[in-house]
Amino acid sequence: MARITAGIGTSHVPAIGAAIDLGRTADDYWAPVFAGYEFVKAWVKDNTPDVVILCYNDHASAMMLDIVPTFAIGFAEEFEPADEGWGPRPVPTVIGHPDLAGHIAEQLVIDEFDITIMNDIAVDHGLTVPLSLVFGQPEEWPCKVIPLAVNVTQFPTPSAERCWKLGEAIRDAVECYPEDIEVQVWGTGGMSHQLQGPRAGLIAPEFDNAFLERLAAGPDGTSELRGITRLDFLREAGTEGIELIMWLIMRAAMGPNVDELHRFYHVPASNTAVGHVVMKPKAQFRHKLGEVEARKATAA
Amino acid sequence: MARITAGIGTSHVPAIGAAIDLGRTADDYWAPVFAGYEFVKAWVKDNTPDVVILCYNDHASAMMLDIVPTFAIGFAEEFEPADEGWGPRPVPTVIGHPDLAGHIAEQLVIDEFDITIMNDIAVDHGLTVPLSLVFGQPEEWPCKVIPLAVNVTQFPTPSAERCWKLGEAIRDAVECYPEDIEVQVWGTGGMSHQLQGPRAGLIAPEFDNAFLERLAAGPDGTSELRGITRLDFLREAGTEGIELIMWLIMRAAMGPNVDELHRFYHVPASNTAVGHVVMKPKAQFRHKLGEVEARKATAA
Amino acid sequence: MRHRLYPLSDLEDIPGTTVFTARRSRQAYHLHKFCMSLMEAANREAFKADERAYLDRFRMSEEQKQAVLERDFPRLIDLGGNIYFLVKLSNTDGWSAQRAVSSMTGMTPDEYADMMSAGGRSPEGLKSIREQQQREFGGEGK
Amino acid sequence: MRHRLYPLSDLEDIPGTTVFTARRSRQAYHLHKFCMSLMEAANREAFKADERAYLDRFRMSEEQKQAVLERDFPRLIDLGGNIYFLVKLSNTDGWSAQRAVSSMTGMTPDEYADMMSAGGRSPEGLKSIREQQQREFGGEGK
Ligand SMILES: [Fe+3]
Ligand SMILES: [Fe+3]
Repeated sequence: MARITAGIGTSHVPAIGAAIDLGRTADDYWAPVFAGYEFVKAWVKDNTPDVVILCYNDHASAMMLDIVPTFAIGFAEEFEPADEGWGPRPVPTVIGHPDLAGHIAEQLVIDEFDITIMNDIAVDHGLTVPLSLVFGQPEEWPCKVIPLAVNVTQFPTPSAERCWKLGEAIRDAVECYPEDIEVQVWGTGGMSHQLQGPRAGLIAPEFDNAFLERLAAGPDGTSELRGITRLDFLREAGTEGIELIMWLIMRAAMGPNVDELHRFYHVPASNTAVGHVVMKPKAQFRHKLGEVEARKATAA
Repeated sequence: MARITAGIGTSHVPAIGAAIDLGRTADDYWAPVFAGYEFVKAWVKDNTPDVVILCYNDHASAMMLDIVPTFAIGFAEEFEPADEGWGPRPVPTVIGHPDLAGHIAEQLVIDEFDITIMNDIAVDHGLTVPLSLVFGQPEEWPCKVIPLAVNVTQFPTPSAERCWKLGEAIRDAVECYPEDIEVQVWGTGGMSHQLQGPRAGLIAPEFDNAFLERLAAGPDGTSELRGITRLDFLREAGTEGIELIMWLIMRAAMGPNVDELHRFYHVPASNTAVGHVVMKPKAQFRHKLGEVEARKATAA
Repeated sequence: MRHRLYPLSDLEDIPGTTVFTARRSRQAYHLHKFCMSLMEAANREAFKADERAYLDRFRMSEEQKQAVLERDFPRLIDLGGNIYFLVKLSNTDGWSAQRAVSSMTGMTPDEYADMMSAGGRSPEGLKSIREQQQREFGGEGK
Repeated sequence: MRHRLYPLSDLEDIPGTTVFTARRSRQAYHLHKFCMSLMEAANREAFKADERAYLDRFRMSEEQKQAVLERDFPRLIDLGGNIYFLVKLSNTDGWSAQRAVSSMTGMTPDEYADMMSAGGRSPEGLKSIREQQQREFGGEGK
């Protein structure tokens, strides 16, 4: 059976991608950002999964105009990097895993998520910058990637609680996939930032660090995160800080408790506070049946 | 406040559209089909709503290839008839109601439906044939239409129960729209038919008539409909008979009890059994608060 | 994970019926891209002018192309196709949906039309492959 | 209908902040269609060659066109625009995202860059228009 072996959370600032692509990672401005990713780059060498389920948001590159899905899963064999107005990033084509993606989509619909399947999407910096941060600049990405795009822009976006439940359902779906493969779930975007209006440039280190702290905690900490409203995110962490809901999908997919292997926080990269975590599901005797029953009861 | 004033269920067989467009409604083959719609054509003259929320499925005309949404709501100002391979049907452009559509989309996401918004879709026979059956051949359609497209084709399709809950949520959403307008909800597709393989031509009058009977009943009857699985629909009513789940959205939007004004059943039209109902929410003292609380409890 | 109401493999248990799953949809993606291209009059003309050359614009399998050229709908369903896409092809040919559908049944269009006018095909005995087999083997499995 | 955790109108209570609602998205649909067209190199060339003529291909309002010509990002946000679309324009101009964003703050690009390097803009006092007004009027509202 497939297993979820780790979770990664990271910002996906486009300027970070540009710094990598233009060879500026050692610049004074950028060196402290990239220092925070040395751990994961070394760690992932021994922990390369077969597939990454990469939760990100499309930034009006492939969706948001004619089609605005709440949750969309990428079901193609390959995904080309998007041209966001300066030409596509010089990174490898992203190779999908249609079989697992189809399985997950099926399980999610059975679990009453109204998923949209995308058979043809270009993937923008929200997806490719995290890959670059973790895997560097290889000829080919070392694993398959299933894009899972979340609407964080057009209101109303899905709630923190809905994203949490989606993460739980993804875990259940992966764990009943018959092949013996290792799967990581990544949550990207954030941390606090606002890219519009007179309040642009907002950075909220207190909010961000409390978020990271609770993310690493057990159910007490995470239940507080699930209660953050859309309005809270906007007020406290900026209009684009709400991207952090994607970290909750990742976190929920880890199960109730985690071991945090790495945490990093830095201000700024361009307009944004940068956050990054690596975590593993805590080894535990999972009272699996009881847990599933409990969740079933709330699913009506 | 807006009000849901009536519901219409009807098959949307493409050959019925062709019979109308080619002036063949009086042919021996077609006359008995159109006789079943005389009631609604007269009734609607005094009961034209401001807006129809028209639940249908796209037949690989605007969706299903690159994008497969479970539930998609049309958010454009206008929707052109699709060219399904023989040129577009000669019917008026469908005029949307973006304001109400946006309101409904917002309410549905808050109610944990993962809706996809479509800003640009061509509408196929699934949507235009019901309009022709009810309104005839006017220069312009006499009301606005919000397309609500449901995936009934690529497995897994949403369950009957999920469609029921969607209908309830649509009712709640309409009832808190601040403008004083009349809204009808239509559910289209079905009844029993199968368009593929050696079993094609399947017609199940027993299943169909039991469905119609329970649809007109109160919660006892409708709860049986909510329990029909995807597998049941396919086995009993054919691969395309599952389109009947869209009637459940309409029915749920009526509230617990209805007055059935008209019922019609006929075999065949082309490959399909034709069904048609007109119903109104039953006048009642709605224990509104209690009802909302009860539903909230199950929504976790 | 919610309780499953039936094993997913039961979807394969319906006689003469192919369920259009995510996997089949992937298998037929380029075939279906061809079908949807026929929603434009100019493409229909190009297809009619030289079917083979038009098909070669798409990344379909050779088998899928052959089945299109032969209008072999049962084969197209086998190769992942779904009827809602495939009728774009039969519509382009000016076929009625009834004729396209009848071509999968082993009946002539007239025989099929007569069956439909007489009330269609009854589902009795056509609901389950397992049940059919049990009947065939004299119900020993009881 | 589920319990509402706050009145939707509270979304308008955040200082200097415009929430991108379904209604705004509709208002800016054709503006955004223009923005997304800049994701192709050939369109960027055509736009640069004759901005006005290129804009006239789109069903945008005259105000939206003027604001594009003037690169007036605050106005574009007012007219329904969302930054994720609008950066397609600033990217076409070769602007960094930081420069595009800073243009909405009333600061020069350098002032804004310095603020960010010093830790960014604190949210304190910028969370609620109502609170700001209460403070301004001496907290009599207590
Ligand atoms: Fe982002
Ligand atoms: Fe249909």
